Amino acid sequence: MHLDQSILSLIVFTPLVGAVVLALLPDRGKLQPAAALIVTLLTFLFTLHLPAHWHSIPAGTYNFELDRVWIASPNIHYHVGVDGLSMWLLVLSGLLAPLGVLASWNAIASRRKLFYTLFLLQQVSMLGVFVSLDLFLYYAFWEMALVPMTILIATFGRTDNRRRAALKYFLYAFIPSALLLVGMLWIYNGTHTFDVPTLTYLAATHQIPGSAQALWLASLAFLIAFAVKVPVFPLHGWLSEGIQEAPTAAVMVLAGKLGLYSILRFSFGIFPEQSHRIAPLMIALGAIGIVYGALLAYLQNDLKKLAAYSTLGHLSFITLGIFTFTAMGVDGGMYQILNHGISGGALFLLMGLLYERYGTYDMRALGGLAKVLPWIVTMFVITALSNVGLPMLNSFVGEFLILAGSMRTAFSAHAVLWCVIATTGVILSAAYLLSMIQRVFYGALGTRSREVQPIDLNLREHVTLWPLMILFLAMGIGSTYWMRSLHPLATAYSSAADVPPLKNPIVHVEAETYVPVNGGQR
Amino acid sequence: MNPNYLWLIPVLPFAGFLINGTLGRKLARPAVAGIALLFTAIPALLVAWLWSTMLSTGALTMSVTSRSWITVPGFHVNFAFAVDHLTLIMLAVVTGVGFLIHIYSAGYMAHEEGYWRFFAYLNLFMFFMLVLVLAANFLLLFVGWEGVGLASYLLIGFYFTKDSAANAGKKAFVVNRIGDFGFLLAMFLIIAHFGSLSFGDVFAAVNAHPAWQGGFLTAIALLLLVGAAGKSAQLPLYVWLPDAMEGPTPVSALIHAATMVTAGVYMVCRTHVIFDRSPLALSVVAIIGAATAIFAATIGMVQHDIKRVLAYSTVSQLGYMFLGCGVAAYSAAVFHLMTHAFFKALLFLAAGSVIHALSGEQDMRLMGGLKKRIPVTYWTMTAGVIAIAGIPPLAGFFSKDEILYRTFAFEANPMLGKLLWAVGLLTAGLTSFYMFRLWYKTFAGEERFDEAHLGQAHAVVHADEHPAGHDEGQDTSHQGHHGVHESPWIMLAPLCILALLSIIGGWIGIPQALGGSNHFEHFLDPVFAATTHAENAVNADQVSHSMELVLAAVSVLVALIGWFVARIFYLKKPGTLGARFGNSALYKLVANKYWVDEAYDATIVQPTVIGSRILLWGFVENVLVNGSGFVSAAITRLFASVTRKMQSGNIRSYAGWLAVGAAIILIAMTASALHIH
Amino acid sequence: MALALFIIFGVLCVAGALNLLFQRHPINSALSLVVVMMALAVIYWTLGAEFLAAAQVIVYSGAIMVLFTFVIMLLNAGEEERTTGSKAAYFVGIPGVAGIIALLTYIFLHEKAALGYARLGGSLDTATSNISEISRVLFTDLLLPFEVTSILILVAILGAVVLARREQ
Amino acid sequence: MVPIAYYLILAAVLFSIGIGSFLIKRNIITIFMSIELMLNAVNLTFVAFAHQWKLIHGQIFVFFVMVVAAAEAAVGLAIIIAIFRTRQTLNVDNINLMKN
Repeated sequence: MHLDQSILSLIVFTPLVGAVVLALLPDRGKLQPAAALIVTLLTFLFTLHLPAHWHSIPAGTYNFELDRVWIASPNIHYHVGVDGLSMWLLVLSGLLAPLGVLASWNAIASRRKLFYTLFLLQQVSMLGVFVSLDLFLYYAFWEMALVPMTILIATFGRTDNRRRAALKYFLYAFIPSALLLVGMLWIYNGTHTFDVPTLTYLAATHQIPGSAQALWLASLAFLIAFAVKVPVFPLHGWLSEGIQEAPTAAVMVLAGKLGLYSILRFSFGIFPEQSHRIAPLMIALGAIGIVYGALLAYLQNDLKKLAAYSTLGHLSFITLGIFTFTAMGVDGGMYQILNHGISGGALFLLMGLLYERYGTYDMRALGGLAKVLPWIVTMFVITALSNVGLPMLNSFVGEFLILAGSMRTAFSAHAVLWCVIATTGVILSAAYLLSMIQRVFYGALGTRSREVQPIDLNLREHVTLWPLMILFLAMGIGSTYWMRSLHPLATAYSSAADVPPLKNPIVHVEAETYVPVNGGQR
Repeated sequence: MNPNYLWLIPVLPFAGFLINGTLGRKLARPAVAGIALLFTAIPALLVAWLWSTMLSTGALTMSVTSRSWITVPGFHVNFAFAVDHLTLIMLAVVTGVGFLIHIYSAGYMAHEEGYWRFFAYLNLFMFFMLVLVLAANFLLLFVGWEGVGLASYLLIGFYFTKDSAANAGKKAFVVNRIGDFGFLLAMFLIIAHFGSLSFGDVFAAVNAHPAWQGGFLTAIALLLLVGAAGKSAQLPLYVWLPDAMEGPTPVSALIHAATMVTAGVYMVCRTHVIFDRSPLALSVVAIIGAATAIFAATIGMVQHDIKRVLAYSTVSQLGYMFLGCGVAAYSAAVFHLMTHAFFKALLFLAAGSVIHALSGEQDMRLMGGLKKRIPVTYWTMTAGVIAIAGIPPLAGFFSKDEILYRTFAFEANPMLGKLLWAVGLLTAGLTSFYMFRLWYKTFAGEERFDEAHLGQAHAVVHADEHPAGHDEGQDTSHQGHHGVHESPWIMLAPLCILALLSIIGGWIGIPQALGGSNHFEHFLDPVFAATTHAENAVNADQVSHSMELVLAAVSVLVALIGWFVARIFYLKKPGTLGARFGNSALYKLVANKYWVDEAYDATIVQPTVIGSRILLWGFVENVLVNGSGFVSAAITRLFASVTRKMQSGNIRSYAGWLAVGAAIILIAMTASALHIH
Repeated sequence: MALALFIIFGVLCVAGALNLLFQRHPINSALSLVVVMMALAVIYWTLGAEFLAAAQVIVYSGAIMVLFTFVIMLLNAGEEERTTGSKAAYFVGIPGVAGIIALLTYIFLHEKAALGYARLGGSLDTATSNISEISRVLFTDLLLPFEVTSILILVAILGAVVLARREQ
Repeated sequence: MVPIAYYLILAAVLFSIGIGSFLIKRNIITIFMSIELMLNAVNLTFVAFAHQWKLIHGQIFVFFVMVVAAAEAAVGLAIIIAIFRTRQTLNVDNINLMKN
């Protein structure tokens, strides 16, 4: 079999083999993290094959496809393949995994075997979700993602509240998943296929049997399951506690990617009209979520809680963007998924570093660290700026496109209002992130920061953080490199909707050359 | 000059930032300063080359476009720079003044901890500021716009161990973000209406449709104005600038006087095509400008901190520039922008020199009589004070007078024009008053400082500014730093150059009425042609040169009155004014800056915070969001309490249930099968 | 003739099974199970499954039941104690069982004609013998599963050893 | 000529007696035997249907069931021994590890 066909399976199952190997290796010294690092790096290496051998493809088709019958009846296939979005999500997950292992190097001091085995299993399921083109296969990975994460939170949580947080996470994710399963089976009952490209085609040509009411309910079943996983305001009840408890490596992949990807691939793909129908609500929830997340983040004294609400705010941006169904909004939203992965990931990594040193996330006990930890503060400020959406850094491109798209969307009667509300997010996010920087790093030394001998970044931590810092800048300046493979999907979703023509057709001038008015008449 | 060299102008300071930012900690101080200066000097030379190229070839524009920055289907933004005459002036101001201030900083900051950090930030600022002025589209302009805000944040918070500095930095960034909010919305509207962010595309589209008046263009213009007001510290967003004085003085000179804060003016001028179509927006610009000018001037009159006086003066002068923009006298506004850059940078640097001489003392009540002690600083500052007061033939007179004259002659709305002119004139008098007040209190009269204990009141600051151990072999003039001392020449040289510029800088814009030929305005004609030609044609007919002369005489008179009042109260009879008005309500109102900060805090910040704490956190988050979780958990538990009885743990009971289940399924299947038959 | 064989051995089966149910000593139950299995072997034979009939005797009666007997004797299992077990087993399970049996009987009798009849002796309408047919399929088409079962048995043996080993 | 249905009814009866025995018996070994009984009942249906459809695969399935049953018996009896060793009883009502 040619490598291009087997590469996706290789990517997904390398961590699985790794997990088995780790389970067999003894839990001695740094053997487990070292082995996990090798496995995750290998996986990352494999994911890099994808952009290197990428072929430009139209929407609805996939690269690196492999389709084998898995179970003949019911008609379930092992069908994997990636388009631009899932390719970059694979690369992103591939990148975050070794960083997560490095971040856990010392942070996880006991039961390493359990931790890294679960971590790799989590990785398998996440990668599996991104490559699956068969609903059933997808669902298997989707549900599988739940278990290792729940155990990770329940076992390696920070406080005594970890069981409760894990249970909450599990219930929040699991119950809507049951709805998803019902929806899936209903679809299968009508179409006798789980194949996503086929279903997308059927949906686009209105061939999915069922009454409008039934399709609407099925689309809701899908959307609710995904929206909880994102999470979309107000379904974020699990997020705060989950983020507080989960160890750094797990929290980096806890929210966002899976749910948003699923909305884009399945909700939009299989239920285009129903998604358009619910778009006004989702746009409103997105805009409200942005402001809500930012305001609550401002109130927090605990770094992790702050990060949790900040995450809610950032994910709401993406929700807003993709539900505008404009090329700008969807493109920006997809790009922002990647950006949030690295910006949010970096923020959690840095908070984890502080916790390793100071044993607290309480900002009231920290303070004045800038003087003693110059490298950490530099990284923290850069990361905060990336999260704030400073131009030239990654998040700006995504947020700008999302907001610009939200102004133009045809799917909300009050698009301008929601756009204005969402844009206040840029003020509020600056307010809470800079307050955080100030409280942790500036001013006089806090109670806790006085007690502990300051240790700046060591080599391992430098290695962990620098790739992200470089990506901030690279993704801020060279966004076209990433976005060109996202365009087909964005075009597909936006052209499906009726985008109004420009209100004022532009007079074409030679692009980007600034010609002064009446120039030359001196 | 090859247009591709334009890239070098901003990129070089960025390289300086990267080098100093990553390696600076390990480099010697001269090396750090050398790198920073080198990477500022080369762009300055490049700008000079650019000037000579464009003047010699007569080219009106030069532009360069790189690959795409953001592309989505149906919309794209490139990295593109464009230079026209407006940009040339801005470039000259930014690189020239910027370079001088870099030199000054090398001396001023010599003893500071974090020397490398300071220069890295300064270079970063240069990078963003140059991107801002070179940008050929709104988005790249916004990059510079946000970037200078960032640099400003970092530099204001340079002494981050001081809470006040950290707060000021945060305040500056957040208030700027409010402005950016408007700017962003303006860009979204532009995208929605024009589908492009390129200046060329947008302005051409506007010019091609003379029918577009007001309407969405007003909305765009007003939103842009929000952005400009944030950046240029206009009402109601001026509050961050006075606090920004927490930063080192060179920063105040460069960022908060000469360059960054004028970005709003530059932006309004750059987008004048849009503003021209909206008389309403223009009037708002003018009103805000005039209001800010007089508002800040009144506060400036009663401040005691030398840098704060200058800060309010900056806000006030920026108000003048907005006033100029608002009456469509863009070239006058840019003219004032340039002269203001010279004399305000000079004033700040001189103030820095004074502060340096007094080892960190900023309170004017503890100064006085410094004329003899620091003569170079005294003379250069004098030039600056006269320039800002608007007394000919120094630079400030010409530019300010031009704005006032054009306001008076404002064609579109003569009543408003006259009113704003009166306000502007009053402000001119106030400006003259508070600047001479500053001058007298600092340099004249008796010495009110305690030379033996200089700097002790600022021990905290000093711990940061002057780290223990002067064993680094600095130049000798710093050794006697406990007495009043003149600054080293590395600081005085920029002062002298700027003083010279403050004196002669206005001569390039002498209006025809005064026998000049107004080179400056003609130089900018290609940029503002559409507006100024029309206006000029009308003005030339309606307002004669004699009228212009009369107005100039009036404004000089007002400035002189301001001077004499200050002379009476601060030189001849010091203390009398304070004795009479010190306890009046009006004085308290002004001295407390009209309680604007407190009002904002009480009406916006606190309600938001308290509202979110009670309503969002207390109710929505913990009752609705988490509550729904509890409710569903309770329901689950209810069902569970029933079903758990079946989980007896007895294998045989499980088997029993299994059998029942199987039987039920079998029966159901059979029933349906038989039913079908 | 065939019907007679079926009735004799069918009754033997049911009787053995009921005996298993009613005997209270496990060894008696085990022996009655042997009876059931032997009878079943004959019934297999009547259905033309000669190989399975032999395997039934060898594997079940010969191996598995011997193992059971050994364990019973090893553990010295006595008579069943009378304990009150699960009520659910009696009050829910027994009616369930009765339901299943009644239902299945009804269905099978209902579909009697459709199910057809068994002919004694050669059954599969093939020239080859039953054993060679089984071996052909087993060693060609189903070779892999067949080999996998050997691994299964190996694992089972290892598992049994591990489980039954006395804790150190 | 015996109707296949009779074989199936015999299998159903045996299976039900197996279930009943599973439910009633308390000795864990007897319970295990009733499982074997049920397996045999299922085997009988396989063979009967194999005869009806004239397909050898039913018989082969039985063969595999036997293999599995043998393995199961080995492991199951080992488990019984292990349980007896720790609990000193064979009565399932006294073995309630599953109830906390």
